[in-house]
Amino acid sequence: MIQAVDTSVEFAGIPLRNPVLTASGTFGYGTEFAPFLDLRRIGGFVGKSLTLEPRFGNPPPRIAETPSGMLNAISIENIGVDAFLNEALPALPDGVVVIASCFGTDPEDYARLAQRLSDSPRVAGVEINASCPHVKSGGIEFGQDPKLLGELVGRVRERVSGPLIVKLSPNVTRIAPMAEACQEAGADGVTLINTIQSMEVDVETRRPVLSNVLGGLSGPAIRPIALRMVWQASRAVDLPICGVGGITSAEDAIKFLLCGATAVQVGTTNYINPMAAGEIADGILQYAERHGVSRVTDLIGALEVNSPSAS
Amino acid sequence: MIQAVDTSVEFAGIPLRNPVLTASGTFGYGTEFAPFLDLRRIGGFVGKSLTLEPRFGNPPPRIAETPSGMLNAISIENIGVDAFLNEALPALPDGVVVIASCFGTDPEDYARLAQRLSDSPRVAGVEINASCPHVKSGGIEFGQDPKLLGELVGRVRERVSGPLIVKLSPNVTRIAPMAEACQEAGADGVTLINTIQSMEVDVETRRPVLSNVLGGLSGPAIRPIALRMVWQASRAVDLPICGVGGITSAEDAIKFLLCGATAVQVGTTNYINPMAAGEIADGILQYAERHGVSRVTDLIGALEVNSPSAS
Amino acid sequence: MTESPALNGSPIRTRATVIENRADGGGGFCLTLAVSGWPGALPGQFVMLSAGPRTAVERWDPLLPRPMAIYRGHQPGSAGESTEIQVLYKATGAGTRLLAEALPGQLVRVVGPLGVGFPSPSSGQRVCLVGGGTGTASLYEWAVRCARKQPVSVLLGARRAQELIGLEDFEALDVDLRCATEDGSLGTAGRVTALLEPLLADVKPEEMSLYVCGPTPMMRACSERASRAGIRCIVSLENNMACGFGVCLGCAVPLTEGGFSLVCKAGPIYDAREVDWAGLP
Amino acid sequence: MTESPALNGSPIRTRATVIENRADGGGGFCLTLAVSGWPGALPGQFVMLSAGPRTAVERWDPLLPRPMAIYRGHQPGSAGESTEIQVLYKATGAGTRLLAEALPGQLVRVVGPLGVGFPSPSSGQRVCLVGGGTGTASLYEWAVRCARKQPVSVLLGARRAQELIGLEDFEALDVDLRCATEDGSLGTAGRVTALLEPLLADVKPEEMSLYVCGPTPMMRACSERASRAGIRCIVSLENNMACGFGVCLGCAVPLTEGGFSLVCKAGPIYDAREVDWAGLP
Ligand SMILES: Cc1cc2nc3c(=O)[nH]c(=O)nc-3n(C[C@H](O)[C@H](O)[C@H](O)COP(=O)(O)OP(=O)(O)OC[C@H]3O[C@@H](n4cnc5c(N)ncnc54)[C@H](O)[C@@H]3O)c2cc1C
Ligand SMILES: Cc1cc2nc3c(=O)[nH]c(=O)nc-3n(C[C@H](O)[C@H](O)[C@H](O)COP(=O)(O)OP(=O)(O)OC[C@H]3O[C@@H](n4cnc5c(N)ncnc54)[C@H](O)[C@@H]3O)c2cc1C
Ligand SMILES: Cc1cc2nc3c(=O)[nH]c(=O)nc-3n(C[C@H](O)[C@H](O)[C@H](O)COP(=O)(O)O)c2cc1C
Ligand SMILES: Cc1cc2nc3c(=O)[nH]c(=O)nc-3n(C[C@H](O)[C@H](O)[C@H](O)COP(=O)(O)O)c2cc1C
Ligand code: FES
Ligand code: FES
Repeated sequence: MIQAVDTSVEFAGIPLRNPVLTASGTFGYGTEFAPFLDLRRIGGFVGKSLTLEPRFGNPPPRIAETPSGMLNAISIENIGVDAFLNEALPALPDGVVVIASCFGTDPEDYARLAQRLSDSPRVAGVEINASCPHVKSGGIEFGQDPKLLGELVGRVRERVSGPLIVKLSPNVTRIAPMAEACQEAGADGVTLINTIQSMEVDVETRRPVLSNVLGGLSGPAIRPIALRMVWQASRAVDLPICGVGGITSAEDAIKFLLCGATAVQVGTTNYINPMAAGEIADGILQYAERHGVSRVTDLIGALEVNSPSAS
Repeated sequence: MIQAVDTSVEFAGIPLRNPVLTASGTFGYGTEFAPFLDLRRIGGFVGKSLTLEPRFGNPPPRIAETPSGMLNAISIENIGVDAFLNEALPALPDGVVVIASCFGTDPEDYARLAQRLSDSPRVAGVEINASCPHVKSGGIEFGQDPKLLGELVGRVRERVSGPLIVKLSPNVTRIAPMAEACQEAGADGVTLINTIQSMEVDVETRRPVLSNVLGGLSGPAIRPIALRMVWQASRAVDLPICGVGGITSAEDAIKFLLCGATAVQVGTTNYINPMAAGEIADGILQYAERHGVSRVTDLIGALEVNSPSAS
Repeated sequence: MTESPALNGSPIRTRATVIENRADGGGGFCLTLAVSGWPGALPGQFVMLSAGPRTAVERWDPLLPRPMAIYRGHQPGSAGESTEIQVLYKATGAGTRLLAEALPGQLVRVVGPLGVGFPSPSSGQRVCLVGGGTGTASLYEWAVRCARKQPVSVLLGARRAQELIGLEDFEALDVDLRCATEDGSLGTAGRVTALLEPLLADVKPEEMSLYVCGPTPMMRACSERASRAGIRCIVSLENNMACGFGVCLGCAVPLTEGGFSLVCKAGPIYDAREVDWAGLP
Repeated sequence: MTESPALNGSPIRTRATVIENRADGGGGFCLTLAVSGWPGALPGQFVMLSAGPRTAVERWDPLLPRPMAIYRGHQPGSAGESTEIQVLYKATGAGTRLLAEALPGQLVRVVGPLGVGFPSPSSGQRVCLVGGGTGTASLYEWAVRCARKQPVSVLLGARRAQELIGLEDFEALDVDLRCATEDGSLGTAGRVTALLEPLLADVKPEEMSLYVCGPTPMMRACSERASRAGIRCIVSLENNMACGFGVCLGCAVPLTEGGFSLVCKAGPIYDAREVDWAGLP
């Protein structure tokens, strides 16, 4: 007789039925996936990053394909916090865990936005996007300097009592000080990684492929980088970590758990297979059954490393 | 009548018959490619990074495959400067341009090594590897701090009168200050990028795939990141730049030239197709013919960008 | 963005079996797929197809699926049976060249139907469909539907005769068919837009609806010409897409009224006046 | 690292045409390739094969070629003609599962022959070849050569009868053939190392040479057993490789005398005593 596996985890104080979330900007406002996936099959989802006012993005082309990856320079196009609270959230079925993502150009923006979102009973937690690599001001500046990031998180923390998660940028020399700054400033969890600043060129037109010139790289290509950063962050802080970057399968997700992530987010893969997040959740269960793991939490940080001095 | 294309470029004071070099650590000491490629078809090659003494690397496994990429943690295994000067160099046919790569754990190591190499009439230039991401000490520390890097380059510059190139690490928040530090310290050129620190995990054994835990990511997966950094560096400094990272075809190489590189290096692709560098050199010529470009140097930095404010 | 009839059904995500993948000799291919659970589609809708057939293991290069108009296969399948749908494509870039290698029996990933259908012309109007290159694929089923009710002119353009995709199918319809090839190998020598001139010569705005699908410069040209004649012009846009169902925001088209619209969701069908053509690459 | 005869010829890099890719029913495949300009090879040498057949466009996932022993095809081709070479493999991971899909007429990339050949036994010695799993592929041609001159025992092991690759070919040779399967479905039930015991029972060191290729634990076990009997034991290692010709340094094996050796260049053939077995993963 196979013993039932307990797939639940708690991330940043948010109880999840399984560790599979979907990543901001890759899952719309949730309802877009209704034809493909029962949202209650996954741990929850993170909505597209919101700003206080609705916001348009960059002119086309906004996306490009690269080897095992894609570039995007959407630039936080979103419906704004009001439409999110009044229209997007009520359209979701009960029992779906929603994490709201915030973006701003100064700490006060972030704090006001996070407070409004956090006050909604339908929002399980707030994720601060301090790491968008292709918005001209905001985001990345906070995401590349531990001192600025700490101040930003501190400001938001003062106004938000519910779960507060900070999404980190991979475009840094060292990820550990960034995670530490979040921990010291009172965050409940960190999510990493956002996209990696990149570029693609069309040799026929001799122009950048993206109208914005620079974009963010996502997809399987970046997974080894994301995995490394999650491992480094998990050794630096006690905060729970949500691992993102190139996850396509249950095995990929498990790699992140083993490296210390409490939960994971599926991003670009949602575009290719809108049922992927559900399949990954199922696959983690099957892996646990196959390997006699009774609680998915037993996988977290369970990587065996011979030479713990390596870093 | 097709007018002959002038494919020659000058990189860091080194005249090259075409802009295609091969990257350190991916081309051995040159002779290994004799069965596959006439080394005089390409601009030249950069040898495996050398240390003052011969050096062994990490235990196996040292490599792993990832989506459109590979990880390595070889750790500067090399035959040492003496064997290089006395055995490897003399084994090469005349007319092959050789750039020697140096690695050390302190500036004095680098300086002594660079001087010995630079003194050899067979060495066209010296490339300082200040960016190996998986050697426990040395390399990357210099490569992640502009002040340390500037000091290192300055020390080497004092002892080396010939062409001095610095290879930069991509594992930094901003690449421009690194390139600027090299320029101020008197380097003749910069090469970028080295591999990106990464990790891969085996979910069956629940262990890191590499004995060293961390390794460096190379191959097509990283090309969009390399391209972005070359573009950023080329806007920051006047030094000639050599672009490396995921180049598999002439079109890829041309992307780097358009973004401001004077020359390129082919790395991981040499493993998959040992004739690749020659084919890429030929392909650049064909592109130039097809597009009526009479000098390959006309492609350097020729990217047309609408919004030069983007960065 | 145009007022469009409601979806026949909700999109599905499935693996479809290749029934046939026929080269037409001019670089074009007609791919027939068996799709189980196919909900049917409206003329103008599209599917996202994996870049090539499925292999023994997932390969992430190329990564993204490709949007392809549904050429045929607008009827929903009967329960338990699989429906055949067809797409026409030209082997040009990575995705379509890999797709051209798909063999009968292999699987491709399909998400669809996506987007909205063409809005109806007013009754009694002449319907003029203008197709350039692979854009022609979007128009065939719409030609079939319109021809049941009103007079239809179809203007097709390509570089050379062999590249006129789907030509025989249009020939079999009861429509006024005119072709233009740039090399003059079939029909009028020149661009398809030249065929438009005589039709627009002395038509009154309320007498005609124009539907255009093809390369952006051609759609822009048709749009301008129609605008001068005061004729309603409907276009089907082909922006780059990653998801096809409104979540990546990659397919945005700038609008004349400001802001953007998602081609995969509000489109791909637009009234040409809504589109800020200057903002399209 | 062993003293080995010189290469027949310099390695080449080419695209080879798939002639046949035959499944043996047990997960194993025999791939026959036509290679033009093939310089011939020594028993024990290998090729680097692309992970799957060539597609219309290069796909960089999976990225690296796979090392595969040359099963047959040790003669150089005559000028202008292409030579057939064969490899045996099991469809397990990404590369071999993609290779299993290769159809006749498709192309695979080949670099080879690479590495060194097996060193000769002393004349008059019994030659004992021990193959486990796909390791058997490295030994066949060596068995053929040795059997011409001296007594040969071949011990083959696999999990079950169907997984004993190349069995019929070995059966056709004039050798003392013994098999072991873990499930007992053919020959002795158990591991191939158990077959070694009776052969080593009262053999004198100078009377036998042992050649072993298979999973690392099996080679290690044979090596220990041979060492106790004082018998020379030659192994063919299967480290991960990126290039196959000595430039990536990825395939290093630690040596008992300290330092590393490149399996693709100094190997894959080693005297078992040279190898620091504790340092192998
Ligand atoms: C709604 C819609 C319907 C379409 N219907 C058809 C059809 O019926 N037949 C057909 O042949 N083509 C159609 N296209 C265009 C088709 O998606 C591209 O021709 C095809 O993607 C070319 O891709 P490739 O993989 O060969 O080229 P690649 O160069 O490999 O493409 C690289 C990337 O650019 C995108 N891309 C390249 N060209 C186009 C293009 N013209 N439009 C949109 N994206 C592009 C690809 O989707 C991919 O993401 C349609 C596009 C859209 C948006
Ligand atoms: C000299 C030599 C000769 C070989 N001869 C044969 C042969 O004749 N038949 C055969 O079936 N296999 C042989 N192998 C092993 C063969 O290369 C692997 O079985 C094969 O690479 C499995 O790869 P995969 O792509 O299916 O697995 P994947 O899991 O996709 O492989 C991932 C990576 O690991 C490497 N790898 C995985 N398993 C092995 C292994 N056992 N040994 C070395 N590298 C591995 C792959 O090359 C690849 O780089 C040989 C290996 C070497 C070094
Ligand atoms: C088109 C696109 C839009 C994105 N938008 C956002 C966003 O609004 N906010 C955010 O925090 N991350 C955003 N991301 C980043 C993803 O959430 C994720 O961190 C990243 O894509 C890496 O994961 P992946 O490789 O699984 O896609 C976006 C990614 C893509 C591809
Ligand atoms: C196996 C391996 C070994 C390498 N060794 C060195 C080295 O010794 N010195 C160095 O400067 N770079 C080394 N590199 C980095 C390459 O020179 C190059 O910068 C990097 O691989 C990116 O280029 P690519 O994507 O074309 O491979 C090595 C790369 C690989 C894959
Ligand atoms: S293609 Fe993704 S939103 Fe339209
Ligand atoms: S496989 Fe590259 S050195 Fe041996």
